[in-house]
Amino acid sequence: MINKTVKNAAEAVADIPSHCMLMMGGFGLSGIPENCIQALLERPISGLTIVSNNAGVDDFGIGLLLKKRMVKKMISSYVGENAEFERQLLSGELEVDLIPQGTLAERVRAGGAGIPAFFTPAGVGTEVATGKEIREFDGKLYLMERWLRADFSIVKAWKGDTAGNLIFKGTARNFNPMMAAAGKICIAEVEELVEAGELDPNQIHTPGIYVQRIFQGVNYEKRIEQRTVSH
Amino acid sequence: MINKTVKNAAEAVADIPSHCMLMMGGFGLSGIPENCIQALLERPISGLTIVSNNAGVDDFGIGLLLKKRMVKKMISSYVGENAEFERQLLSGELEVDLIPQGTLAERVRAGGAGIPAFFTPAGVGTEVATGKEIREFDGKLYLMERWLRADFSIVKAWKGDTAGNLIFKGTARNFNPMMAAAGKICIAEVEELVEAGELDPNQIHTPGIYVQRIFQGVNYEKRIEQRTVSH
Amino acid sequence: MLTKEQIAKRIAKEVKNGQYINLGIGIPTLVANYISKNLDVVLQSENGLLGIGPFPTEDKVDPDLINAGKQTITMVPGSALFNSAESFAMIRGGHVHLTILGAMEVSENGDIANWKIPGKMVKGMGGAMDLVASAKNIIVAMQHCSKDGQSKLLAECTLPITGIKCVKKIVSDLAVLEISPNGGFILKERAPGVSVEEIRSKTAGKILIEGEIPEMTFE
Amino acid sequence: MLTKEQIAKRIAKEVKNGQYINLGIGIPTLVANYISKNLDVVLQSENGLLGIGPFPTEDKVDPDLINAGKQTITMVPGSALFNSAESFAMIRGGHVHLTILGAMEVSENGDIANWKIPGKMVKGMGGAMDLVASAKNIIVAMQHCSKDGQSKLLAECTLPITGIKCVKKIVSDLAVLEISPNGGFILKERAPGVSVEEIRSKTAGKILIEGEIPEMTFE
Repeated sequence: MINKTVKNAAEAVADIPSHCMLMMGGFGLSGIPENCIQALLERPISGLTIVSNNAGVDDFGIGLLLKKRMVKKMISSYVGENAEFERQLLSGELEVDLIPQGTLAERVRAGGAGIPAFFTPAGVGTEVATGKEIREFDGKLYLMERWLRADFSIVKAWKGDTAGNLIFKGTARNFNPMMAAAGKICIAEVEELVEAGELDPNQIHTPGIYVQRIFQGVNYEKRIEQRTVSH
Repeated sequence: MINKTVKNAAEAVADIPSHCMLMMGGFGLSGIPENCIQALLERPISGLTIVSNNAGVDDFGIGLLLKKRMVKKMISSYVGENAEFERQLLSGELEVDLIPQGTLAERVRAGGAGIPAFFTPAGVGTEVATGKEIREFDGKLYLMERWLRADFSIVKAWKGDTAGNLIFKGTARNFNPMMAAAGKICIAEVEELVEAGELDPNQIHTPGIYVQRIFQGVNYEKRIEQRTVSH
Repeated sequence: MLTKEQIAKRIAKEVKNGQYINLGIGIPTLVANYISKNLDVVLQSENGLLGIGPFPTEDKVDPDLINAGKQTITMVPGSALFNSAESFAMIRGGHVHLTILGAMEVSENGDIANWKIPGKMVKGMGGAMDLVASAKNIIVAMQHCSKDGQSKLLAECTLPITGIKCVKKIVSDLAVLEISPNGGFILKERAPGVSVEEIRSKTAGKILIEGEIPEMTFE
Repeated sequence: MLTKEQIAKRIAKEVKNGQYINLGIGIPTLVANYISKNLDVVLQSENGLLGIGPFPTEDKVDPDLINAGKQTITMVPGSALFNSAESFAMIRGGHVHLTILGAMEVSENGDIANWKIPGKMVKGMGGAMDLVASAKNIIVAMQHCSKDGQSKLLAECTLPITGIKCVKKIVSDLAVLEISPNGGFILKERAPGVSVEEIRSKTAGKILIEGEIPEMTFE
């Protein structure tokens, strides 16, 4: 089986250039590629366009890339919880393209699946529809939306094998599987990397064909945004 | 958790009427709903439109429904291996709509996912494109294809729980998950039915929201079309 | 006038056995606390979970298990996990029976505005546009008037729209109202102690009042 | 003239390390037997498997594990299973590097016909139209001529098309040919003992012959 292993995050992101399009898995701070974000901070690059459902918080996740002014544009569905983001946006340093969450998920899925366009009802009658083709099917109105693809996608999984097969945990799965497929080069960081053959083929969420580089991450903080407990 | 259990195949298919649209999971004879096919044979219905990748063989699978003249139309990608099918088709008793396999899978997926139409390159320049919208995206030509949805879908899984969650085995998964989601009523027969909570939530292939009825099947034959062995 | 908890409690009465339900952030989240224990329903979290359980005890907190509001949660027996595309396939495909969400404005034809205030920082629509465009039954939990006393039930929304002709029912601090298929807010119930006149005066859009309007009851 | 096994053996030389490959039914399936053991490649079965292993021994036969030709198969360490929509997402999305399939006719601009003969029973295109419309690199395994001696390498296909301008290379029993981007079959190699003249005479479409044409070699 093809071996996709690289040594670490630094090696995995070593060739990501300035001004490229980058997808990053995660919902809030759950399931984000912490190791690769740290490694990107060490690279002398800027002008990135990042596709990610959220934009992290001020001092964690994508917020760290924003603080270093590495990001030119965010393509997201929800970008609250980030003061630096707001400052850069209001000052015009940062562009943002806001997309309904389900449309974002489906556009990324379409990118990986070779579907250049599809129709969705989300956003009909709203400013999201501006400039888009509107079409009626079976008496209901839909917008045409285009696929999203990226030069690189960076995902975080729970377990992975050397062939690039991935298994996610809990709601940390979120956008990761679609982004894995929509990146020309997909980098996967995993909490536990095993030999090909150790994962049950029936339980794999992302088949290795979508993953070009994989490594076992270290020191996961897994920060919680809203620790809510019952007593 | 909502309990979707019904007693058996007879109860599950008791209200399937004549002239309805029916989806059936399976690829070849692998992963087909054997129990429900048997139960349908006992029902006094006809004029069915069946969406299934294949049409079974003469004396097994959907071939049995064909033999009883219960089927008006097949929507499939490949219908070889069936002499009775051929006879009915040539005599005009049976209609067939042949669809590229990937387009079929995606149209069914779109049906379940509320995507009324999408673009695919499969079939451009062929008779499959007849009457369809052709459109260029990024320099390549694509056909617009519509979703497929059904009144009932019948799927076969390996394990299931009373909440309707399903896990498939091997390549018997095939079209089953998409069809589960694309049927207004989805009937799932499973080899092993367990209580809600006994399946790992992280390993479920079809979430229970798509399944309206579930039962544990009996006496699976699992016939093999091409037994091929190495020595 | 109803408290937020009472709005949630009244909405909980709308829930039917066997439903799959998506609850928005804010008052809608509170609805979960008041759904009858006699009903089997499943709560969907759009970030990839069917079967939201209660918040975890301190020792069960798992950063890999959060809801759409990024709060730590638990699962219930029979839960299923999935990715974001599958989650919105469920929503868009009409598999979720009931969506309960907050609103800044609702119009008399069922338009809803709840994602953007011009001039203020735009945080994004998250999953709201997908939900309102796709759900079979949308119930809105909201305050009848803004803090400065302006009605939020209007002839037309003034804020940017989240979705058109989608709201079926509104539970405000003053009343329960349904959207008429022909346009207009049909007054169905009054909050305890609130008069029809007060509701009428605080509803800027067309209000339809027929016969005696009963007071809400809470079991 | 090459046997079917030799055609498969010659095609196996086209396989590169690290490729994901879809093999059609017939001669293409035989290619798996000749891929160098030094190469790490993964075979895709479009009914939902990456990592096709050898046929099972009698005691390992599993009706829930078949290939696209409905033959019983095995998996290899690192295999992954998935549904049919995901399988064709891989194909359509360009993730499969190489597709090898049979053909009834190929035209000089790379059109392929391999699914339907008018007047004969139509069995369906299966996954062939998706594969030819999406694959980055398509190699065709075929006989150069029909049983009654008609060339199957034509100016234009006469049979119903499976896909347009998609074939990159042909390995027939007589020759290896590439499709020129400007149209035409570029003769690259001759089967052992077959003359350029014979190939030219049996190729109905435009054939491009430049310089000395080497005989095929098999390691």
